[in-house]
Amino acid sequence: LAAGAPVSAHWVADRQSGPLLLRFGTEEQRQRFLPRISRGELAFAIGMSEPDSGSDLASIRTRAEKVSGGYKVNGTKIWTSNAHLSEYAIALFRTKVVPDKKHEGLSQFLVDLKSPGISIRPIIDLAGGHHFNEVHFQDCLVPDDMLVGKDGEGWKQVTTELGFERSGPERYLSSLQLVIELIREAGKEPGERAAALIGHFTAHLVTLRQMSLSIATMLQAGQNPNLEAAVVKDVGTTFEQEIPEAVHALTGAEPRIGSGTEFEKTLGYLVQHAPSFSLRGGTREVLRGIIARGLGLR
Amino acid sequence: LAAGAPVSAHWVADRQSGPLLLRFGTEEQRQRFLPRISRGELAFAIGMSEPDSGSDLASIRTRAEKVSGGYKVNGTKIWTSNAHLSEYAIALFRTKVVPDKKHEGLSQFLVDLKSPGISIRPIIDLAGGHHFNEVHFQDCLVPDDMLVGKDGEGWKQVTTELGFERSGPERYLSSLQLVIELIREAGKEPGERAAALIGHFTAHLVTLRQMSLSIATMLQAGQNPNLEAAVVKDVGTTFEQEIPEAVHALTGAEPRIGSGTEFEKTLGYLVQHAPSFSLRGGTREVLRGIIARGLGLR
Amino acid sequence: MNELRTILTETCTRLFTDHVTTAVLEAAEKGEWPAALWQALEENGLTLPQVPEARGGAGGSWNDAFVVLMAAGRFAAPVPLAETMLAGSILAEAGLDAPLGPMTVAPAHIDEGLSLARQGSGWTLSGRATRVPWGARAEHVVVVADAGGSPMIALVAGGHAKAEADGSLAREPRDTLVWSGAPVVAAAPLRGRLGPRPVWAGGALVRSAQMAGGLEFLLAQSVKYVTERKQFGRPLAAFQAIQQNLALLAGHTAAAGMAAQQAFHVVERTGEGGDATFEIAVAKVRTGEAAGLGAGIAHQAHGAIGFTYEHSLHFVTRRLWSWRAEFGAESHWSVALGREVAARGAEALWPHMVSR
Amino acid sequence: MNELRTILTETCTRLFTDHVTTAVLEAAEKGEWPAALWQALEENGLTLPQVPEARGGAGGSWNDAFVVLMAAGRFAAPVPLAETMLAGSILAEAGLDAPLGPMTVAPAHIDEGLSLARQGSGWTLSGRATRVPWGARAEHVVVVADAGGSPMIALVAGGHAKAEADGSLAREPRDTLVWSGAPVVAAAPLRGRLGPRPVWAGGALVRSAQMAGGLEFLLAQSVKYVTERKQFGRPLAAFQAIQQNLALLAGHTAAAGMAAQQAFHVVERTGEGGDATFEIAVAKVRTGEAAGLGAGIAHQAHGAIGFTYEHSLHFVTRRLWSWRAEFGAESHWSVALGREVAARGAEALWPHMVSR
Repeated sequence: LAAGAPVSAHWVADRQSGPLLLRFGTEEQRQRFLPRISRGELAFAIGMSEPDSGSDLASIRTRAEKVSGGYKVNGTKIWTSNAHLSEYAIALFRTKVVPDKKHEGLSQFLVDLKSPGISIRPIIDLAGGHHFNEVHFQDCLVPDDMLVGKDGEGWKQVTTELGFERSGPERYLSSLQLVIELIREAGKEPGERAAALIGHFTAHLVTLRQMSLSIATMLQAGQNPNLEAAVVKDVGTTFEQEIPEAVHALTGAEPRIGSGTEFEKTLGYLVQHAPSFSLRGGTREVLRGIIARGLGLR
Repeated sequence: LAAGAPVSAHWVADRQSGPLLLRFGTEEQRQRFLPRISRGELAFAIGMSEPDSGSDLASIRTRAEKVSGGYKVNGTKIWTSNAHLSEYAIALFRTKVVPDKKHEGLSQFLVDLKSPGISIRPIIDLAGGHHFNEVHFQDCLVPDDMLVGKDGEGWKQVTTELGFERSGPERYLSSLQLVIELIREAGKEPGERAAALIGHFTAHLVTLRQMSLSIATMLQAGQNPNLEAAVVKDVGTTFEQEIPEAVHALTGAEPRIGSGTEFEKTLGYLVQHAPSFSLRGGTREVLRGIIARGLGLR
Repeated sequence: MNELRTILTETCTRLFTDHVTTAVLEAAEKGEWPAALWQALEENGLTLPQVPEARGGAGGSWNDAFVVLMAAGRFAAPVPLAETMLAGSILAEAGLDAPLGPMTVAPAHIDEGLSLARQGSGWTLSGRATRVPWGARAEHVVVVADAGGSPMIALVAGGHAKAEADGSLAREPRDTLVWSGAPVVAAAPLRGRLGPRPVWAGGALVRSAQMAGGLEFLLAQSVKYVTERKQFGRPLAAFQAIQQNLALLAGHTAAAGMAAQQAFHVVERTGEGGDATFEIAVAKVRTGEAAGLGAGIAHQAHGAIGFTYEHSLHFVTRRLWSWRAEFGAESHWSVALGREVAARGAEALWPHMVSR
Repeated sequence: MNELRTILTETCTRLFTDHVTTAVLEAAEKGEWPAALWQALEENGLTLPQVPEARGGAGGSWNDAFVVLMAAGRFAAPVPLAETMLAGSILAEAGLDAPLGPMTVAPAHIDEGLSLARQGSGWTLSGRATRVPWGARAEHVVVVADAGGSPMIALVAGGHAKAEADGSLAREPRDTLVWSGAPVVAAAPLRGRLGPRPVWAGGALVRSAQMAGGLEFLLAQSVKYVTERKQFGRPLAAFQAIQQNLALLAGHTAAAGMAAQQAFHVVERTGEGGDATFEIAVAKVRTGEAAGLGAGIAHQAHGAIGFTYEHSLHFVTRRLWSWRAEFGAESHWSVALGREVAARGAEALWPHMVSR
């Protein structure tokens, strides 16, 4: 995390591709992609959401129809992060329609974004940034060797991915820069009011970091801490979204773009991006639903 | 409101009896009760809830069966405020069972609590106080002239009552004493941290008072501001429940009983009673449900 | 709300519906002046509703001003309507006539100062003011400035200041203006119902109305969205969590509207020498808090779609985030309010509230 | 959590289930000492788990102490278990032996002081300490006291102080003790891993574990209640609003447990001269916040029934409200933590977090 610069927005950062391929990829896929991923040369766009899916990620309508040598893809993905900057995407398509069982018949693919039949349209966010895209597939052929894992097991694979997505440190890092700027602003000998807020933030950050580490430990031990990861994500997102509000309440600083101090600009960046924090990896309602299920309430 | 003393807990304060009788009472009932009510000599216990009803106030099972000269009542009311101190109760009974229409067939009665067939059992609250009771009716005869309004129209009458209940100033007065103690504690020249909190509280209190006044104006104009009253109650209760938490966060004071400063004792009283604030006149979920319906969401 | 006010609301709604389209909002963010919108506002006498007719206004009340500003906030109208109203009032209270055309006020920061110097029978203005709303675009600027130890109100024509362009989160102009002996059109000693700091207090007042209006938009827009949008096979509105959140938003919206309305009401009621600072502080604190929480709820209800530039939600939420910080954020006004309340003493809290 | 710790948790759960019944809790509030509970704790070596065997303890680790205190918090065990553990540790760290029986620590307030005076080869204790947990009931009190400018640890037997009974919100004893030249059993210079203020920091530490346990109870109890209780024709658990609230409670519970566990872990890892104040501050702040919010959510989920004395919820919630205020509330520790972080500088925040 480069100090002094607002962190860049990654809704669905590409921390998934490596673990995914390690876990579900063919030997050939690993050899082809992992070295470039680990050198940081290759990033993947992530294509999960569709225009009408919202939080209901399994309601996927983009079809991948089995044809000779591969799959013929038709449909539209939205919120595809960095598709305009990436060579490949990891995408979830419907390979089989199973009536009333939307979680079945989905499969994961690696997609070469330069393939014929793909068109990419930018989505500009409210702050004027371009991180996301709508990706349209028309009779796009994806070769057989780009299927990841098993045909029809896509949902199971994806929920594992979401586990990673939900526990990662970007859960609390996006707003860390504002806390740092606040400390700088408050100076070495802050008043009681500023000190109390800095202490509050620190207590939460330290605890979130420990919670993330414990999920990582569980993952490394081969466990599948989906519930725990959802808890960490919910706690982290809720905290993160409180940060700009609490900082404003303390300082009354104006959130700025373009001009102003680093503090004001970081506040401006985060105020505008905070609404997106709870969208990455599932909305707050969906996450809390997962937790409630884990508690036995549903 | 006597300054210096914690306000007493009235979940369902008796501000309902007067307006209710004015609106729905017979001429005879008004002449019999209103003078004593207005002189403050007569208070009514309120008997709405039943052991299994919770927030679902209409799920009433206590039966009032029409017999010669009156109604024979059997069943149990719970959370009956001050039944041990009151001469009469206002109670909602089921006079007719209409399958699948729980809101129909309910009627309101005035009940002489010294009637044969009534037994009263105290409910001690978590702070050790006794404000509520379980009232058991066994073949208790309530005379015809104690029916309030029309047989079967009880639910409609009660929701009007709840409108009053939801908009009254006790919505924000219960915690006012703690704000006053906080101001005393902070002194005439408070630090920035205390001043900010006092200002925040003041802004909310002033606004809530205006909102309550506007409901009162609507009521006086003969309107039925049920939705607006639910909004005021929800805003008021949410604010009120935040007060002890915010005061503790600022001062770190220990909530006390029996010993300690007025400030600590008021905090102790309110910390223990705050959970009950959102129960009076409907839980938070129920209130927000009413608001959501008013918004057209359900 | 009486009948006249209902009519005024309807007039505003119609006007803004016609003139504040998404295209107009997007163009304004690129620096284009919505001339048709401004012209319509002036033609309908909506730019100076509460300024006496004798001073160039519409001769209405501050309660009318509240209605117009609520509507302007609801539509995120990209013009200095609030600033013009405020400028006109400050002039009128000081006994000066208000000109036509868009105006603004300065300094917008409590710790900045300007000064007047005598030149012949008139005055010249010098000093630097940052973050002046629509500073470079306004045809006149009304300033509070020091004239040898006495505060005065002065009117200067636009174009006499060196302007550096700057902007708000909502990409509205917030320019730095530097005057060096600029000619003053008219000047008079500071007085009037907005008290000793009319730009600061009046700025907080008008922003509270705009925020209350913005919140009404958020609520209406969120209700509309969740009613239309389906997820997991049913409308979002059917989810209890969504319902509960929007009920909370409705509460903040109602509270913000009440707080702002009351402040305007007391300003109207208060004659010269009166003081509505208490209610203005209440309004700025309460609407500012509601704005922050409300924007969060509205964005949460809208999910990803509300995060796109294409969706119009952000035209309002970005303004709310700016407005709450301008002319004193909650942190400023709550400390001031808390100190005032504390100085009066614990026992005076309730009596004072009831006496207002 | 490793296997040994799972066994320890199970032992504690069994013991507390047997001995901390509603009748025991109610009797304790009336002043009755739960002798059987205390005896069972001592017999199982649970009163001094982390004190070395050579000093009279069970020879386990602070991680074990955490497990025992979590369980005690979960059951609202009405005995000075946390205080005894802390007292034993403070003695052991200073090189003194821990006696059997319930102990407590003093002074419990950071701004109170006690003093030691020489008498022959020994010492006598004088001074006044308020709000001492179980002050009149403890068989020994471990104090930090000033001996002519040097801080010392001293052990005094119960009964040598003039005691005024006082209590907490949970009706646990919080007595005022006044010593006037009371005989000291043993004394040694203050030292050890709990730093220069072992009662204050150690008190915050043990309370954080108790609160984390209390939150676990609230979560389990709330889940149980909403699953069993029906309203509007379906279990409360079926309402999305209830689900969302309990999910939030689960988050606070997990965070509190993690924060407290980490503090004990660092205290264990830290040898003498080390400093776990940073983690203790984090734990007290995080668990205290969670306690306040968690108690609110649990009471909301329980509705009216949770407000009755008959229901056991309040045995835990009243303790949580007291514990968060004792040995420094969030306001105290967050200011201390914030000042420490600020003094280290903005750029050091993350490196410092990662280095711990």
